[in-house]
Amino acid sequence: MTSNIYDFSTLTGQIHTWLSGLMSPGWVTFTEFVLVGLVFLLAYALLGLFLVYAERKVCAFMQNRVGPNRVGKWGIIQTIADLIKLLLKELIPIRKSDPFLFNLAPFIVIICSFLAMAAIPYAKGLQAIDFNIGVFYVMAVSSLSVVGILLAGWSSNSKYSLIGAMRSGAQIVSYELSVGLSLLSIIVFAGTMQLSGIVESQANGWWIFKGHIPAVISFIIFLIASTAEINRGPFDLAEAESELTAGFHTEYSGIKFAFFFLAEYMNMFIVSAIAATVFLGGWMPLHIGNWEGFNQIMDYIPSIIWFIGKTFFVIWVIMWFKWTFPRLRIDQLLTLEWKYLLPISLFNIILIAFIVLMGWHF
Amino acid sequence: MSEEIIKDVIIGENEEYIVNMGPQHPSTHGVLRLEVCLKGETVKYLIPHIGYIHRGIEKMTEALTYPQIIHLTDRMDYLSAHINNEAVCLVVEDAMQIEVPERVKYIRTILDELNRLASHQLWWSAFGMDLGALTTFFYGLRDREYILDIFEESFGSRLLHSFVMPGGLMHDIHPNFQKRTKEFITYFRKKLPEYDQLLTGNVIFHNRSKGIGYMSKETAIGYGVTGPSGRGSGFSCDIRKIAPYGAYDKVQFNEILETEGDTFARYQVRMREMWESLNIIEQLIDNIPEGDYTAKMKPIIKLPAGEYFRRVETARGELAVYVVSDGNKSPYRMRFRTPNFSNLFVMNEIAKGCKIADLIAISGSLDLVIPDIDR
Amino acid sequence: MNSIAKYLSELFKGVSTLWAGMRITGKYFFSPGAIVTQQYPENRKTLKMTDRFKGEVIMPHDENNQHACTGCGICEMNCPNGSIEIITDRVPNAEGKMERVIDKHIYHLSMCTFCGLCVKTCPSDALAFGQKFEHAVFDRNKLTKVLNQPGSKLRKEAK
Amino acid sequence: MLNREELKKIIGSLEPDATFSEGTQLLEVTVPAEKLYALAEKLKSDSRTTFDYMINHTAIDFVKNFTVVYHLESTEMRHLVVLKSILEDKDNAKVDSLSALYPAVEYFEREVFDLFGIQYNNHPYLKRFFMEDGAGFPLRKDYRDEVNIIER
Amino acid sequence: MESESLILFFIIAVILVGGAIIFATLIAPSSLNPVKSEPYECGIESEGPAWIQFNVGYYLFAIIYLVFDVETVFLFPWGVVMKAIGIRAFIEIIIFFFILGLGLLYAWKKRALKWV
Repeated sequence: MTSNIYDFSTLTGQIHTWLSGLMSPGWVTFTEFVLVGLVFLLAYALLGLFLVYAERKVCAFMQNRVGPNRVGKWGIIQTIADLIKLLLKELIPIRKSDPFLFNLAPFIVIICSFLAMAAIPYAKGLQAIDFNIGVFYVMAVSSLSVVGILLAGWSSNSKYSLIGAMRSGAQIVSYELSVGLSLLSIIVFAGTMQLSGIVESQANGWWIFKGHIPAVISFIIFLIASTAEINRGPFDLAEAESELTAGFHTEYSGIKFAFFFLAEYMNMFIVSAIAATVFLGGWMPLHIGNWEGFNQIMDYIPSIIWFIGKTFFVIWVIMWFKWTFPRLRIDQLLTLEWKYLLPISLFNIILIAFIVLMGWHF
Repeated sequence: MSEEIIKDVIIGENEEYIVNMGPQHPSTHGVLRLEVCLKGETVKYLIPHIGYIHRGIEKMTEALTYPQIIHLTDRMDYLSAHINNEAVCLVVEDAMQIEVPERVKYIRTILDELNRLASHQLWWSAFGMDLGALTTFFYGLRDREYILDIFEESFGSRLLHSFVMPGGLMHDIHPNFQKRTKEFITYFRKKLPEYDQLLTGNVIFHNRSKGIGYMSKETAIGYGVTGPSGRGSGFSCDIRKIAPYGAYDKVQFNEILETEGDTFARYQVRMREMWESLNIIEQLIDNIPEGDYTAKMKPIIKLPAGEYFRRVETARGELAVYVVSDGNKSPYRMRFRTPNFSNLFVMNEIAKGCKIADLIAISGSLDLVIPDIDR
Repeated sequence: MNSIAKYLSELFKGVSTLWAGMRITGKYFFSPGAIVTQQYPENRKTLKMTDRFKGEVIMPHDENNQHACTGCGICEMNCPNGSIEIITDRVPNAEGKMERVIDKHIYHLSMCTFCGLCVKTCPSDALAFGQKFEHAVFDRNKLTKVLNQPGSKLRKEAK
Repeated sequence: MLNREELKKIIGSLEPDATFSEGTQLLEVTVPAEKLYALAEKLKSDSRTTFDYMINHTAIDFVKNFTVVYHLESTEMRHLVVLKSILEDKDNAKVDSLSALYPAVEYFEREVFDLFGIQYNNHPYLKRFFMEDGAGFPLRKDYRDEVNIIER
Repeated sequence: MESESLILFFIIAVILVGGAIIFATLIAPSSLNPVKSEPYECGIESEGPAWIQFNVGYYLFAIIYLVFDVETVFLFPWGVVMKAIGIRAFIEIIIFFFILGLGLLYAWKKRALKWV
């Protein structure tokens, strides 16, 4: 089995013992809370900034460009410069808007992505909250962000925003189904909803390999549906640039806009992390059958690297989608879901159930 | 629930939603304002409002000499600047009955086609972007750069090159012109299939463009929709065939016609025209005759009194120049019948009942250049 | 059954066309050699404009600080935008006759549309196009230029 | 494609009041303003002429009168005709709108109204196009604008 | 950590957003004018209210979604125990899906899935 050299639980355990030696149990819990909070806050902000940078570079390379290259080496701190600029921008209140909902909306989208971040197993022993219904929880929380988008569009008293928000609503409620069903297919394989449990069940092979073709199909469906759920191209109808200028966040300026932007990228990270965890083995290294030497070498790569590598691969694929395809129209978007993805995923689950029943998976 | 019942259930059936698209909108390619009445997401009707960059070119011409007018026409359809210039030249040459040298005709025709290619490339880029395929923009512009470099080498300017003069050209083409044009043809022949793979074949693109914005042949003729937009409806309106000018009567080429009349047909016409333009250039580029680059002209050009009318095919359709001269060195009245002016107003007719997203696709497929409408 | 077959074939056809598009962008992603962007301010040294490039109108002076402009005013007349103004002077020449020379050949770059009519129609080829294209300034008045250098004279053709 | 003489004959039979100009580049037909619509309708529907495509419509201010000009083409037979009508009363210039025959002409007429101030009867939406209300009619020869037009 | 610690994440998120907005209001310039606070409509003053009743097409999908999503929620516990129960669970799910599929087919045939 996998080696334990990079087990983060030993590290966290050591910190816990060290803290316990210093103060009373109540304070220990408090300090740990603060520490975890700080770590996540930092990770969240840095990841968001990095993802924006990565997106700009990826699309630049796909379009025969260089991308940002002025601020810092290879433009690496470009996004930080952008963040400072956004912080310094005026926050414009919109006439006749609903100020309470208008200001609430960025909170909701950020809270949703933050809550989802909590349940993802980043590495062996590195997971903030290990729910026994982890998959379910992440799905539920991440789909809540539509409320934020709807509020943003509705409250800004702009016609473009409202159209964008309504589109986003119709889109997310539809694609939520396919996301759920495609994740369900792996739950049937793994027999658990706990994210760490799903990762453990892939110790001897990732589900996308073990699960035969149905797993591949549900992986593709998950990719498509989750791309739609996070409002990214080709499903970015909510902010369809050429039609609605900026869709639901047309009226937001400065840092409030930045939060919608950040939330979009963090949602992309979250769905990619879920895809990596559920289909691609999470932090489990790549093992091939009985190649002992190969498996040994793979084990020496730290689990967090595995996780990040897989996640970024999925992120890259999602970016690849965005920079290749034209945008769908709202009715085609719904047709795709209800007439293609949903029936296929229903059929796929029966297939998987049959495979599991016959014990054909490894 | 049958379809009728669902219709009854529709709340807000009478709710009309007036949305202004433009003048500051990413998809109108300039300062065009479309007042769109929506029901849900369906367009009920739309009213185009123009005039945001009306510069009164027709009035200005009344105070300028003919060579000076030529460089004004650049600013109408700036994407087919050379063809616009040529239109005025042809009128002047017609009126003064000047026979321009063969070499000039050949070069003008090559430049026409290069300009058409550059224009279609930019249209392809922008059309892809209208539909949300953002990468097309960069590929199209990347390839357009080749043509612009050729232009820059010969004329010294990239977009608005007042290269033609009544009776000929400003100066001879650059010695590298033929070589670089041939290089471009081989290069672009390789890139065009990529365009097809990226956008033309794409299933999302098909769904977004097929059957959208249907324009019948009668509508096209009635509204005077010419150029690739009209030919997408089967309206045979290619001036290069009807009234050949330049060296068009010396080359073999087909008038591209599609009969479907939808956005995809208009798209296909332009894509096929790019191939056809490459063919035309290829036929001419090696056969440019030697000779003078301009005919003998008097220093001051005065048209004999009378009325002159000449049509050329720009990248967007039929540009007609109508000159009323009273024998002076500037025209008494000059009228430009620009293609986009007619092409725009068919939009209300063909966009009724489609979605907002389709409206963008339709306006993209008509390939509007706003300064050409406003003049 | 037929409709199911159609459904499936449509599905596969759709996916394959999507894949064709992704191949193109993927190919360019992995070929950084295809990058066409010019690094403009950095490549100023190597950036070479073509010799016909219409950057601005200049009046070439030779090593003796002489130009060819006779001050005939044809360029001023031909300019569609009125961006050329010529101020002439009358000075006696060697033989004692009054002769027209330019005092100032004023060129408003801000109004110029680079149509090339002045250069084309100049009977003595006194004007030319320069290659400089970085004209941005903060003060519009700086765009009004005097083309003849101070102290310059009309070049006398060798007879 | 009919040649000039044939067209002349047909148009002469359709509209006896029509006069033809000599020595012009294209065939020019001048009709009184009130007969314009009837002639255009006949030209469009007559199977010998089938002028179904309106290329261009504009007006010219010949100081003493306005002349409205229509360039018509037949997409089947590819012959061209120039239809003209002279409006003597410059202050109250009126002509019938052809927009019922050619949808495109509606917008050309709006432009002419905008720039010349010629009124069109039965026009569906005669509003100014480029200019604001009260800006005058710039393409008239007597139009003066001290600010924007520099006399040369 | 316990699941109660979710409240921690909630608080962090609120602090992040709230703190940044407060910080931005402190340092960002403010030069409001009535035109600036107009809702965006491409530079034209907007006509009529933006808050209107919206097309039923959206609600119809919401209803269908509700039906299916509730069913999907039932499927998750089944997925967990599927391996353990075996053939009985499989047959049950086929019956379940048959009904679900019928529902979808019904909506499909009745064109409820058609965007109006």
